[in-house]
Order: sequence, then structure tokens, then C-alpha cells
Amino acid sequence: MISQYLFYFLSFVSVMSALMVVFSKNPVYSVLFLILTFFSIAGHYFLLNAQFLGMVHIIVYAGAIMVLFLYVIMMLNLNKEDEPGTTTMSKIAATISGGILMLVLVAATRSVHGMESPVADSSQIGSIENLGKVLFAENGFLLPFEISSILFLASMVGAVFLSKKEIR
Amino acid sequence: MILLQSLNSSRDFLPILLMFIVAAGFVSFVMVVTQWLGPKHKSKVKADSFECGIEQIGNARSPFSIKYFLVAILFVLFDVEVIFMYPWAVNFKSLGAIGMFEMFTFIAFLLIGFFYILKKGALKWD
Amino acid sequence: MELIPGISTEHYIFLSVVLFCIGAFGVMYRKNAIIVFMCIELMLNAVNLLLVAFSRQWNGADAQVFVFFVMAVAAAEVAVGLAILMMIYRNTGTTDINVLNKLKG
Amino acid sequence: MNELLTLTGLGLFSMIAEIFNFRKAIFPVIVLGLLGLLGLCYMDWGSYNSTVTHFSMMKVDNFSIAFTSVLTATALFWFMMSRSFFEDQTSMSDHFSLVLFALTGAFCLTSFTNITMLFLGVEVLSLPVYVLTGSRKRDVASNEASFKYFLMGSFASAVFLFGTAFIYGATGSFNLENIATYLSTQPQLSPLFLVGLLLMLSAMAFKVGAAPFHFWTPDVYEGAPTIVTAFMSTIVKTAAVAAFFRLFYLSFSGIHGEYADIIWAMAALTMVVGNVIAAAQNNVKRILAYSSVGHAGFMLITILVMNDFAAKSLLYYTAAYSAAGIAAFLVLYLVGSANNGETPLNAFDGLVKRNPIMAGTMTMALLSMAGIPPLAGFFAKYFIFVSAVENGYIGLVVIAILSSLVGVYYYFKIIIAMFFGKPDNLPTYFLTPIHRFLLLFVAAIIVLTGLFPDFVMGLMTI
Amino acid sequence: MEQLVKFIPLFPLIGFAIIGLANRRLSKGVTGVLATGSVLASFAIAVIIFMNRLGGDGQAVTVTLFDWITAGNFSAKFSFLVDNLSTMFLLVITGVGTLIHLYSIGYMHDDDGFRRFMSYLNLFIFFMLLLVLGDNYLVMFIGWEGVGLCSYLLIGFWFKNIDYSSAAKKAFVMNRIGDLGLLLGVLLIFTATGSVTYDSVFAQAANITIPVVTTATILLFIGAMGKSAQIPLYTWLPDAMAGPTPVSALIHAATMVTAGVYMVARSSVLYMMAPISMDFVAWTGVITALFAASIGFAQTDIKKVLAYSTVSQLGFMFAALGVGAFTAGVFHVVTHAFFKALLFLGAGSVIHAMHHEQDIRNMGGLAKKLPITHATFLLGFLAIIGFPFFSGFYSKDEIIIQALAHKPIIGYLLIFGALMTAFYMSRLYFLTFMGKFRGTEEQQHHLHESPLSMTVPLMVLAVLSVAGGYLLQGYMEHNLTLGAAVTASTEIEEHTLHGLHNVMWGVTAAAIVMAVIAYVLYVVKGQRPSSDADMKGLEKTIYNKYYVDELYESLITKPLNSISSFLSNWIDINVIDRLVNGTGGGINALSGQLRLTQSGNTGFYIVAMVLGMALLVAITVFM
Repeated sequence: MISQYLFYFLSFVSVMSALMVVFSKNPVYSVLFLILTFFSIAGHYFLLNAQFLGMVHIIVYAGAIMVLFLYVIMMLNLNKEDEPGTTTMSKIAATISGGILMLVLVAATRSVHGMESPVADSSQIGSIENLGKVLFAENGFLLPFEISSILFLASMVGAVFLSKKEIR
Repeated sequence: MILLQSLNSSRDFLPILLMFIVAAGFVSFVMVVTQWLGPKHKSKVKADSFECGIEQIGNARSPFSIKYFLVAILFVLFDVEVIFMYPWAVNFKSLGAIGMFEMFTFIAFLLIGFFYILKKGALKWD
Repeated sequence: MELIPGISTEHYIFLSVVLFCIGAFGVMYRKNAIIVFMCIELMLNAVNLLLVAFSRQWNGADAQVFVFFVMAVAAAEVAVGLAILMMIYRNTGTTDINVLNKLKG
Repeated sequence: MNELLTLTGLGLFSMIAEIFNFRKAIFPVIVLGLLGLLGLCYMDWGSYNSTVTHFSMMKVDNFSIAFTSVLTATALFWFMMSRSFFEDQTSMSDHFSLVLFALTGAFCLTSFTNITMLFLGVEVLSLPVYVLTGSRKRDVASNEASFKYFLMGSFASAVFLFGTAFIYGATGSFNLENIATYLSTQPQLSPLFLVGLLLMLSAMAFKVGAAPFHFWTPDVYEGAPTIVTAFMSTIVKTAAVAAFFRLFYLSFSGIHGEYADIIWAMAALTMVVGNVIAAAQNNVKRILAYSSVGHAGFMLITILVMNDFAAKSLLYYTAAYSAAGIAAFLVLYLVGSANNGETPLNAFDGLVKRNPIMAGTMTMALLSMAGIPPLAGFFAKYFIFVSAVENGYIGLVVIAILSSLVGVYYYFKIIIAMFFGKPDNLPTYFLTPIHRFLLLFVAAIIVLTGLFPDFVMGLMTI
Repeated sequence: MEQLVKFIPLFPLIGFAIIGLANRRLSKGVTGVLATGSVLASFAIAVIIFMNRLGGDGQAVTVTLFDWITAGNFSAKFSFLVDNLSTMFLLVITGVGTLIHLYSIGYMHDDDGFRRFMSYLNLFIFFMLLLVLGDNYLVMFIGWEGVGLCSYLLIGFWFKNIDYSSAAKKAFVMNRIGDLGLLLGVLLIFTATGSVTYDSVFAQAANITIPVVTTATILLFIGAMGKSAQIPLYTWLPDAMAGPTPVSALIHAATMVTAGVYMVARSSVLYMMAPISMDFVAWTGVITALFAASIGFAQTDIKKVLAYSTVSQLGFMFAALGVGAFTAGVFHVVTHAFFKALLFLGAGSVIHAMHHEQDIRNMGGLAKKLPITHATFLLGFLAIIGFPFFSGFYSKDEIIIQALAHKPIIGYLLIFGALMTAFYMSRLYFLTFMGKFRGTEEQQHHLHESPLSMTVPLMVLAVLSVAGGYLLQGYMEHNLTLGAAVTASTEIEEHTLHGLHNVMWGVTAAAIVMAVIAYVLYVVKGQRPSSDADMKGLEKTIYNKYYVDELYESLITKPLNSISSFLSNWIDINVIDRLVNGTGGGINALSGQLRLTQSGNTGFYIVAMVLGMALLVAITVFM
């Protein structure tokens, strides 16, 4: 099945590029690999029929957030390859605990049984119309939507406050 | 075509996907071709920033202005806010007046934020 | 059951657990604050992927709407986080998180 | 719902007030607004039955009204205590609006019925606090605290979301009622659910500062400006622990047995670690930071017991702890601001001679935190112990009492310094009228809520 | 009439509030009058209630102030229980309290912190009244902690001296250890009976299993050990003598330290069900009595001698409780309050006259210079050694008789303790008031009798020390029915008791002989404790004409002295202090290790979080 191959391909790309994000010495490469990861995840979204979400994902992550990261890295001139102060001990500790976490989580979620299958054809679940209906419905996500605007305001004030030069 | 059908995905997105493929293909094509066509002479001297004989000190990019950064941050925030508007716009009719009110509240918050930013001088470039 | 032909929910659970753990591993492994932030973004993406997979499984749009909020929060967090980072860079001239260990004991 | 709107309006007002030169009006408006909020709480109290939900996202029941009242009152005190700190700063409206937005988040945390609201509430509460922690922009300690808090906080958020995703995967809903229904109807628990539950538990434990997720607490509390530390240790802690309780009460109490042991161990570890490490500290701010970890452990006991009485005990505990915290941190702030921001133990030497009101109120606050009757803190602990003993957690109560004994030791280090230390070359303090009023008022509250615990406990009738 | 009891704690509280808030605005005179007057008012009400009850049926009355806490299954009222036991304590607290307030006006008059001192004293009285009045364990616990706090404040009153504040700290820490036991005991009782109110707890006592009641009572008793300075939690009391003398008299002799006795007597129903606890109480009491008495032999500080004597007398009381003679124990609390307060106040008067000299080696011959103090002190001394028909005679004899009747070994040991008491108290008395003056010229020049405000309380207390026992004997026997089971059994053994009374005459005679020996040693022979510098060398230069002296010296004095100094120096410092300090040190060490986890490194913190998370999941899912 072609979708199967596509899944494995995208998964391979996303896992590999995620690993490269961690292991790249140069932060700029990390950013680029992260963008690649995001694209492959967007691919998964399309695969799962979440078309609108996939597009939004690319717009938000690849288009805005990662540009910001890249911008900061360029601005702070961090495209160096050295990373002082990393001890072997801390690397070993990180590897071991990361490994333990993965082991435990994989083992705990391995035996998932009794999952119900989708009720009906779900190709329209991820459409803009449907999402809009759920998002703006009276018993939907209206309140969180408004709350999120408070979140944006708070982060605006915070970012401006922290970045602004103090008036002396 | 077969591929897309097997994905069960809506055909509405076919043009967009094609556009992505074309764009990606074009970029990679150009990059490969330039590598292939262009002359390659690598040397230490050539990689230097300046070739006037004086050793370079420091880095060319050290001074920066925080203002530009703030603009970038605010762009991200407004960019994400916009994604909430697509679903609203598509459902504009069915949501009716209530939906209008909801979105206006949201936009009013945004405008207050925007006003705040303007007055704080966060967007001034000098 | 199969979310898409040949691929079951377990596959997606496994994939996002792996991505999440890579992200968590990166947070612990790297000392450059910016890359640490990026790894946190990676973790959030693992969450999003899982949510979308479950949304397909339950045939529910609410998980996808939830992903919107995750994205919104991610953007807000990045804005604040990078502002904090810039502030630190102005004071210490570095983004190495090992430098920030004066508060302890 | 009206409470939420009021808070948002106040936040917006203080955000733009400075631009319109309403600077002088900010403080009175906020105080009036918060008093109005208390009035709204009073009107709403008891008039809500448990079926009214707002947009299926939140339910203003007596639990939320009671906690909102405590939070609002604490916020009122907090504004009174911090007014002078912010008035000589250029960005008073930034600070105040951030705090009010954080309060909005805190309100979501006391009334949510949907994980989405919980998540957004946590974020709306946390983001402004990350910023406030770093509000002394030139101070590296403040920067470091802010950074640590932010980094670990977003990590915890990611963990929380991962847990949420698993819960959704198992139940197909974010709604707490649906989740509870799933638990009561499903004979076989999906492993996904358990993993999700534990991940959410870890993230909530992080937010309340419970071991082994407590590491951020001492460092962040120490590095943050004292005023902000006061905010974190009272309002943020209250809101977080209320959210923790509400989440588990409304949705997960059906499988209490699955996670009881874990919360047991967590509570024990938190109490021991917090109180024992505090014993060796010499910086008063850090002592209070570790003691705050210890208090989180006591609060966790209520989540272990998980019944109506435990909810009341938790309310009472948070109220008592917030009152004592406001008093203690106000004194700490006053002492620190006359001492270059440093608060070593010997900065408190002979405080009783230098300012009896400060020393007296600080003593009250510390005694209350230590759990000496008849102050509020004693009954707070006592009720929690009673509820735990009733449910058979006697071992935990023994650990709790032992660790509170250690607590007495380090609280008394401060009291002894204040009463028996020699105040050589240390300044005398003069209180502004507002601070004097606040100190005396909070001291009175500590005593009165101790004598009449029913008043606070009666606020909540679930 | 019992409704008036509401006002009893109110007056001292008002006194405290006025004095505490007004601070400098009141003159010293007004402050003194206000403080004393408030306690006097309470005393007047207590007397009214007492007289009223004397004529009434003697039933216990509960006076509820307000519904205090009602939450879930838990409810408690803030109410007072007026019965014969609490009335007795009310009288003692307010009566002795009034006298000591009066005394303090004179004693503390020149002190800078006079107002603070008086306000603390009032606060103490308030909490002490709560302690004895409460009709449930919770109110009692509030009073319990409150008096501890006041004691702490008053011990450290002269906080310029660092020793004083460390003594205060020691007192507080030791009391907290006891309180831990008390709180656990109360919680256990609550678990077993679902209530903390005395009435309902005792009503349901029969339903509690024996192991539970034993554990609960032992836990309660641990609280009593802390508050009433029993082995091993006693060392704070001698150290607490660092506080002003009226404090020692009021808190550390007459009232607070007897709170433990009150609590055990109040819980007598529970104790009667648990023979193991009773044995534990009795043995702790008797060992403390002997141990503290033996330490009393070697002390040279007048207040320290009295402090050890207090510990010893408290041991007597607990021994009485332990053998089931609750009434005798409470009786001794009352008489002890009279004569020990008297002795302390007398000592205070002496110290006052000697300009804060407390070493009895530098005293002597004060009888002529301080006639009133001497006369009253003598009466108190006679009372404590059990001189016939003085108050101590009745209560101590009652204790010993009851002990002989029920647990003979304890009885014999207590007789031995009584003889020791007679000896070291005589030593104290004779060294202080008899013989020649051994202080400096200047001190001798300034010797003067204390002012009237100090001597009047002495005289009143002297009268009570003499007559109190005789007057109260009958009341105690008939109106205090504690531990009903024992009372019944004593009636059966009436003839045995009669025989024992005769034995007691012998004991009393022996005690008097001990006093005479002391007289011979310290007055006739002029022997006195050697000074610190040449403790060993000088011993031989004291003339040793009589063989008897040498015999006595080598057989009694020296061994006793060395045992005494061994106990006080070695055990006190090496065992008990080390135990207390060791706990603190252990916590500090643990703390030092634990704080290393707080490395300041964010990476490490996150590793710890991840591992914690993995552990949670692993434990829950796989186990």
C-alpha cells in the first residue's frame, strides 16, 4: 500500500531529522532540520486527513516560529560550532534518562487494545468548515478562543516589557 | 492521482500540493544546477571576509538592535492570531451575528494590543 | 484498527512517543538555550501529531481544534522565551544554560 | 463568568491606562475592581447549582467561588503590598496588567470543566509570571530565575499536553465529565489512560512544586523580585493546587486506587525534602522558598484523601498559607529593600527593636506556618491531618507531623534572630500607612481565621 | 452561676490586649494595677463559682461559647467544662497568679520591659485558663501550645544574654517533641472514638481496644513528659531558670509544669483502662523523682536547687497518678503550687536583696537581715519536707500511702525520695539563712528587706502553705472522684491504709532527722560546698574532728555528691543534651546532603524530572 510506504517514509524523515536537530553542532543546521521535521509532520497531517491543520502547521511553525528562531540565531551570531561546558557526564545522564523514558513510555503504550474504529467516513473532519463550526459553536471552544486572546495580550506585554530599553 | 486517492484526502488540496512540489522542485533544481555549473575555487584567502591584509577582529554581526527582534516576535503573535480567522471566515454566514460578536471581541483585544504596542514605541525602528 | 490503510493507531502512538522522547532527550542533552527551546517545540509537535491521530481515530474535530490552541500557546511561549533569552544575552553575553547556575543550594 | 469579564476588563484597563496618563488611577481602580470582584463572588455564592456550565468549558460552583474569593483577597493584599514597589518604576501598568492577566488564568484554574480551559489557564497564569520573575532586567539572578522557570515550565507544559493527548486517545473527549463517565462505564482501563493520567499528574506536580518536580521552586523564588515571589508563593500556588484538586476530583477520582500510592509517596517526599533542606538555609528568602515546597506536600495530602472535607481543608490551608505568606514576604521585602536586596538571616537581627509591628506580624506569620495554635496555620494542618487519619493514612500523618516539627526548627531560627539578635548597624524601618495597615490586618486575619475556622471552611459546600 | 466562667479567661486577655497595645502610653503603676487587677477579677469569679459549687450538687457543667468547627464528620465546640477538677485548677491558677502578678510589680519594677513582661504574664494566664477549662482536647491543645509559647517568651525575656535565649530555644524544642506525642495521641483518640470532646470520648472509652488505648495514653503521656519535665525531657526546666524569678514561680513551679498532671488526671478514664500506661507513668515519675532529687544535692544556685526540686516533686505527682491515686496527685499539685511558689518568690526576694547573686555559697545568715522572707521561706521549707500538719505533709503522705498500698516498690522508692528531699531542701535553707554571711562587704551593706508588694504575696502564700493542706484535705477526698475504680479498692483496704498511716509517721520523723543532720552539717559544723576552683583540695582542710563526720562524709556526702555531679554533668550533658542536639545535628547533616541535589543546573533538574516521570509510569503501569 502506498500510504503505508508514505507513512514509513515520513516517519523515517521526521525521526531522523529530529535526531539531527539534537546532534547538529551548528544551530543553523538544527533549525533547518527542525523545519524539515515540521514538514514531514505536516505530511502526516495530510495523510491523516487534517488538511487545514497541516497548512496552518506549516504557516505557523515553518513560516513564523522557525523564522524567529533563525533570526535570533543570526542576530546573536550563534552559528558557531563549539558548545562549551558540556561534560561527558551530563551527556551520559541525558542519554540514559531519555532512553529510560522512551523505554517506559513505549512499553506502557505498547499493548493498546480495544480501540474503536472510526464511526463513519471521516474525510471531512479536518476541513475548515467543520473546524470552524466546532471552534465557534456555543458549546464548543468559544471560551478558550477568547481566553487565548488574553494569552496573546499577556505575551505581547511581556515581550515588549522585557525587550524594551529601560528609560533612565 | 492514484497516490492522492489512496490517501483518502480531499481533492481540494491538490493544487496546493502541486504548488509545493513545483516550488520545492524548482529550488532544489536551481541549487543543484548552480553547484554543478559554477566554478569552484576554494582557498583560505577567498573565504576571508576582507582581503586587505589586516587580520579581522571579532565578528561582522555583533551589534544588533532589539527593535527588529521585537517586530519579529510581534509578527509571530499576530500571525498565529490570524489562523483563528480562517475557520471563522469560512463559516461566516452560518455563525451569524453571534459569531460576528465573538470575532469582534477577539479583534478588539488584538487592536488594544496593537494600540499598546504602537504607543509603547515597540515598532519604532530608530 | 487502521487509521489509514495499513497503519494503525499504535504506529502513530509509537512515532509520537519517539519524537517526544527525542525532544526531551534534546532538552537534556544540549546546553544551548535556543536549541533547548527548539527541542521543546519538537515535543509539542509530537503532542500535536498524537492529537491529530486520535482525532482521526475518534472521528472528532475537537482534538484538531485543541491543536490550534497548542500552536497558539507555542507561539506565545516562544515570544516570551526568546525575549527572556535576549535579555539574558544582553547581560551575560551567552546563551549557554550552564552559565546560569548561580542560584543553588 | 462575570468574574472573568471583570478581571479581563481590569487587565485591559491597566494595560492602556499609562498611555492615557491615567497612571494615578490604576491603583484605585484595581482595588475597587477587586473589591467588586469579591462582591460578585458573594452574590454568586450559593446561587449556582452544579448543572450550570459556561460554554461547556467552566462551571462556577462553590468550589470555584470559594477559591476565587481567596485568590481575590490575596491579590488585593498583594496589590496593597506592592504598590510602593511599582510606583517608582516606569512600567507600572505593564506589571499590573501582567498580574491581572495571571489572575484571569488563575480564575480559569478554579472553575474549568474541560482540559482545554485547564491548559489555557495554566499558560495564562504562567506566562506573565515568567516575565515578572525576570522583571529586574539588569539583575542576573532575576534573569536566571526567569529562564529556569520558563524552560522547566514549558517542559512541564509539553508533558502536560502529552498526557492530555493520551487521555483524549483513551476517552475521545477533553471534557472532565465525559472522562469521569468513561471511567465509570469502562470495565477495562486503557493503558493509554493511565499513562496520560501519570503524565498530567507529573505536570501538575511540577506546577505546585512537589518533589521530585520541585527543583525549580527554590531557585526561582530566590531569584525573583521579592514581590513577585510573594505572588508566586500565594496566588500561583493556590491556583495550581486548586486546579490539581479540581482536575482529580472531577475526573479521575473514579480510579483513585491507581494513583493513590504515588501521591502518597510524593506528598511524603515533598514534605520531607522541603522541610529538611530548609533547615540548613541561611537566606530567609530561600528558607521560605523551601518551606513553600514543604507546604505543597501538606496540600497534596488533600488530593490523596479527595473528599468534600479534604476540599474544605485545602481551601482553609491555602487561605491560611496565603495570609501568612503575604505577611512574611512583605516583611522580607521591606527588610531586603533596606539591605541591597539581600535577605540573610542576620538582616533580621533584633527586628523587634527596630520595628515591633514588622517583627510581630512576621512572628505571627511564621508561627502560623509552623502550625502553632491557635493561629490559622495550626488548624489548616490539623484539618488535613484529621481528614487523612479518617481515611487511614496514619503513616503519612506521622511523616507530616515529624516534618512540621523540623519546620518549627527553621521558623524559629528566624524568630530567634528577630527577638534575640543584636541589631548592630542595621537600619530602623518606617512603615508607610498602607503597609502598617496591611501588616496589622493580616496579623488579625491570621488570628481570627484561627479562632473561627468555620468561617473559611463554610465558604465551600460542595 | 457556672455561666460566669466565660469571663474568667476574658479578663486576662483584655489585660493583655490593653497593656500590649497601649505599650508606653500607660504608666508603670497603671500597668501593674491593670495586670494584677484583671487576674484578681478572674480569681474573684473563680471563688464565686467554687463557693457556689460547694453548696451545689457538684455536677459538671458545660458552658458553650460558640460552635467552633463543624466540618465533615469532625465537629468541636468552643466550650468550657466546669467540674471540681477544673475549678480546683482555676483557683490555683488565678489565686497564685494574682499573688505573683503583685509580686512582679515590685520585682520587675526597674526593668525596661516591665510592660511587656506584665502583658506576657497576662497572656500566659489566659492560655493556662483555656488549657484547664476546655471541654475537649482541641481547646486544651491550644492552651497547651499557648502556655508553651508564653513560657518561651518569658524565659528569653532578658534576651540580651545569649544563654537565656538558648535556654528558651531548648525549652521550646523539648516541648515540641512532647507536643508531637500529644497531638498524635489526640488524633488517635479521634480516630478511635470520632470525637475529641472529653464527655463523648470517655463515654465511648469502653469501645476502644486495649492496644489502641495504651498507645494513645502513652502518646498523651509523652506530651506530659515534655510539659511537666519528666525524664528524659526534663533538662529544659533547670535551664529555664534563666528567666525572671516570678516566671519561675508562676510557670515553672506552680502552673504550667503541672499541665501534664492535669491532662493525665483529666484522661484518668482512659488511663485506668491501660495498666501498661499506668506502669509507665508511675515508673517515669518515680525515677524522675529520685534522679532529680539526687541532682539537687550538688547544686549551688538557689534557683537550680528549687528547679530540680520541682522536677522531683512533679515526679511524685506522676508516681501518684501512675499508681491510680489521681486525687492525691492533684492534691499535691495544689499544695506544691503553694509552697513552691512561696519558695521561688522567697528565693527571688533573696536574689533581689543580694543584687542578683544566686550562689548559695555566697549567702548565709540572711535570717536576721530579711526577717519576713526568712520566716515565710521557713514555712515553705517545712511544707515541702512534709513537716507534720503543713500542707506538704498531707499530700505527700497521701501519695506515698496510696503507692505503698498499690505498688509497694514505688512506695518505698518514694519514701527514699522524700528523705532526699528533706535533706537537700534543708541544706538549701540552712546554707542560705543560717550561719555567717559569706558574701562581699558591699552586698552585706546593701542587704534589705523587699518592698511590701513582694512580701505580701509571700505572707499569703505562707499561710496557704501551712494551712492549705489541712483545709483542702477533706474537700479533695470527697469531691474529686477521679479514677473511680481505685477509690473503690482503697475502701476495701481501709485497715491496711490505717496501718500505713502509722508508717508515715515514721517516715515523717525520718525526714525531720534528715533535716537535723543537715542542720548539724551545715550550721553547727559550718560545712559548706567547696568553691568551684578547688573542689577537691579544700574538702580535706575542712576540719574533721569527729569520726561521725568522716563516716558521714565518706559514706553519704561524697558518694552522693559524686553521683549527683555524675548525673547532672555526665548524663545531662552527654546523653540528653547530645540526644537533643544530635537530632538537630542529624537534620542539619541530612539537610546538607539533600541540598546538594539543588545543584543550580537546569539540565540536572530536567533529568530528575524525566526520571521521576519514568519512575511514576513504571511503578504504576508495571506493578
